[in-house]
Amino acid sequence: MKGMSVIVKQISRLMYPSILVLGVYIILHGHLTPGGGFAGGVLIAGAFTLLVLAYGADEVTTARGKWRATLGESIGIFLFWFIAVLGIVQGGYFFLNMVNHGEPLQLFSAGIIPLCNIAIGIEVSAALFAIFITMSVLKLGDKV
Amino acid sequence: MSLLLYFIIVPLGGAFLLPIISRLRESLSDWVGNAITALLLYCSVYGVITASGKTVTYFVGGWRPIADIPVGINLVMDGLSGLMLLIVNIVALLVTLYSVNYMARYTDKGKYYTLFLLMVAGLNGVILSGDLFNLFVFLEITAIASYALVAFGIEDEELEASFKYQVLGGTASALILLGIAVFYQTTGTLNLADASRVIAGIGHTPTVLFAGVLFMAGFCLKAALIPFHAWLPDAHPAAPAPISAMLSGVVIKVLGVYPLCRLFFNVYGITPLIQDIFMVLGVVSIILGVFLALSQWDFKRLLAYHSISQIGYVVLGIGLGTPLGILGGLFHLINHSVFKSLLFLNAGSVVYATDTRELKELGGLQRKMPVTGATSQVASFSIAGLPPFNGFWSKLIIIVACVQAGQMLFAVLAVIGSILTLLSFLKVQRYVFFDALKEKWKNVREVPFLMCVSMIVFALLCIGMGLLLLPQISAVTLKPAADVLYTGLEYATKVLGG
Amino acid sequence: MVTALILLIVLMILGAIAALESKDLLSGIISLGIIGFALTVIFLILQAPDLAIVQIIVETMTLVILIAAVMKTTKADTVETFGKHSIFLGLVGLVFVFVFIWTAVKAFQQMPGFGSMPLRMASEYVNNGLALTGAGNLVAAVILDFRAYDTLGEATVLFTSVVGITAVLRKLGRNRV
Amino acid sequence: MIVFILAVLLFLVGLYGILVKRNIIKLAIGLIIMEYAVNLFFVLAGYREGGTAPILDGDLAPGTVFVDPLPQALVLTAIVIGLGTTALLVSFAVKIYEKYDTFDIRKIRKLHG
Repeated sequence: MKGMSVIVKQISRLMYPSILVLGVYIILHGHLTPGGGFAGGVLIAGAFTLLVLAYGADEVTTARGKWRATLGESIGIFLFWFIAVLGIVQGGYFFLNMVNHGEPLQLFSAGIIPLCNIAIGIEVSAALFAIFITMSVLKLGDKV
Repeated sequence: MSLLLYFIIVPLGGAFLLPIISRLRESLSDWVGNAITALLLYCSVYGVITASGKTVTYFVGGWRPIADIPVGINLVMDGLSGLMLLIVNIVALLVTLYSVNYMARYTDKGKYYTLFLLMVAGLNGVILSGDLFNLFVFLEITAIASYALVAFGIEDEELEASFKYQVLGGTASALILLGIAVFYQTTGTLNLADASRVIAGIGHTPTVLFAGVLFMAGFCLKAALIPFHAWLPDAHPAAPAPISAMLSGVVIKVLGVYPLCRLFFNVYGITPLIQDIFMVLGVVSIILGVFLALSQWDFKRLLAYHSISQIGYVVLGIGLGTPLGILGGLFHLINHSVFKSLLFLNAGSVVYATDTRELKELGGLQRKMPVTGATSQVASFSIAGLPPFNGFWSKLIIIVACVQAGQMLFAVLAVIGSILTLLSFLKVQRYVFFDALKEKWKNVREVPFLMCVSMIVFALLCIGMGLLLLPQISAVTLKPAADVLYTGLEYATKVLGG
Repeated sequence: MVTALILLIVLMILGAIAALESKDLLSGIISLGIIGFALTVIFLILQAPDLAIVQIIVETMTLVILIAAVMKTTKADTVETFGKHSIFLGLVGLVFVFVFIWTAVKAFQQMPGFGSMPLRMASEYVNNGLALTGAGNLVAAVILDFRAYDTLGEATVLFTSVVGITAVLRKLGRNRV
Repeated sequence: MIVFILAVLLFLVGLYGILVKRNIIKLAIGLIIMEYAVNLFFVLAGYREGGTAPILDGDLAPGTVFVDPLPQALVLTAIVIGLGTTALLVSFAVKIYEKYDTFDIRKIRKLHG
């Protein structure tokens, strides 16, 4: 995959952090406003994808990206699983909302819900990035 | 920690970590896969023995019903779930054992075991779920994992079969989901036990029945009953042998027959009309399935058509609605899981040794592959219903139940189906294992040790499972399962109490 | 509001027919986009902002995936052939559609009408959701607390399909012996 | 009631695509349309007369009617599942094209019967 022109590179370098911040914001406020781990995760994946599209990737970076995506995906979903299992240890129920609910309608409230959103955000962003990178490296022989 | 949770947590956790583990060292995935399925088998045996027909309900997240209306998701383990869990996990363990050598021919074993564990987790989730939408979610996990597994060899034929499977499977899922939407709009609840109460209150209104029709179409498509069978004869033969064994052995039953029984016996309440639909679908599948099988010359494709035919017996038995009929149907369900898995593993061994599935090209393998040959004879006699193998007992019970219920025509058709099955398997035995040994199979050798072990255990199960009918053993396995269906609407009280 | 809804759904149906009948795959996919974005607007009208956000993102992803697939391969549709069978099958199909719609009309007449659905399972969520979970967004409260187990399943589905995609798009399926 | 009928009609259009079309991408489009129809049906079922979005932000007038959050949660799950199935289906389609050089399912029929 080749990169794109200098203008595209510059613009995507400027856009990249803001998309990332927006994604993180949506994930962290998932229990208060519309959106959540899934919507934010897709945005973050979009930010990574933008960067790869603009700068291009050789075989080594692609392989590394694939491995990182797999790793991120596994870790994200494992965290979600782990939060669920922690409920059993804490109070005897799978997926028990065991953390203190805190002050309603504040950023740090609602117990495990924001934590779950973060875990889902990691999983989804890595998963979509994995889909992108796997499908983009596919070469259809010489038929393109 | 409740026993029920192990069935979901353990395979899911294993599957989430396997991509990392297998990257470190590929051979570890064999160990992890087998250890997890072994643990699950232990749990299900333990569960069946200790539960002894009681109904255990587990409220996920601690969300107990508020004002008697469930707000969260609950898991339910009763006699029927116990029996299904037992058979799923037996087949899963033996199949992973078989996979150790068989899948060495394919690349990327780590992904294979990941998908396999996800499939098993999905099956267990469907069986344990007490919530309609949750059942759908786990059904999708199993379905997606099996789409990918069917095409695991990524050859032309496998991709094509899997694509067909995906399109029809996706249609089935859409029908089921639309059914859930209509169902929710009418009853206002997704919990099966709660819905059962609501329906008892409002009766079978046209809306409820419309949802029922959608469920019937969707789940029949998943169970591959004729006329919804188009995907099965492609998908099951194309998959790697262990996956064929899982698909034919347990997946079509857990995704198709089990939800049908749950919904129509425990939630809707069985009526003569629904029984008639079950029985007619069953008989048509028996007869047409076996006729289609007779004309096949591809080993695995022939077995796939027999799966349709044998599922027909299960649905016919359950559809009779009498205690004996339900017992026979469920008994045939688990018997079929055992002997059909074994037959697909036999076919896999033949393919492993010779690389062909064409019956006409094979011949005389009995002397070269004694274990495969002997076990396949056991399985063939079982599926054909010869005494004293397990298939004989369950078919006998179903036929007797038909006669008792006054359905003479169905009884006769079931007998005819059984005879045709025998003919078809005599053909298989003759062309594959007997006849003269062909020149090119001079150097064929028996398959590796672990594959033999797996097949021998299955064969022993085929011979021994008649013992399940002994009163003491039946009291903890078959009887509670049949009671769950026969007592029908008492499900709601058993699950939610009061 | 109902009029607006009806118009949008009719637009979706027309878009669906266009997507299926267009001779060029790319324009078919674009028509599919129309349906997806109309659905987003409907979600907004029906007071489902969470869904609108996710739908618009997923719609974009779906279009990107489909367009990428078509650009890598071919845009030409396959030629449909009509034989003697087609007329017969068409008639059977028409009868089926008629019966289906008729059953649906019969069924929906008995159903609670649009906008007046009884709450049973959900009444607790609406009345005490904030007190029970501490989350202001009740949809988040449902997916990550009351029904978090479903969401684990959902995340697993995504995980499964990614593993499936990487498995199917391997270079080599079998070790050559 | 008319909106529900229209949603079912949309579902039938998708089903028509599955049954009649012979192009792999068109089949995928048919499946996606069915999915949309089901999601639409769910959200229509969850709407309540005069309801607002189920998001509390502190200063709501008492007696506010909320729409049902449960169907919305279910549709959220269903959309993600749909994305997963679609991505898998499309990767199959691309792989099949790589092997057979066509999207026509009549031409890729190696399987008999």
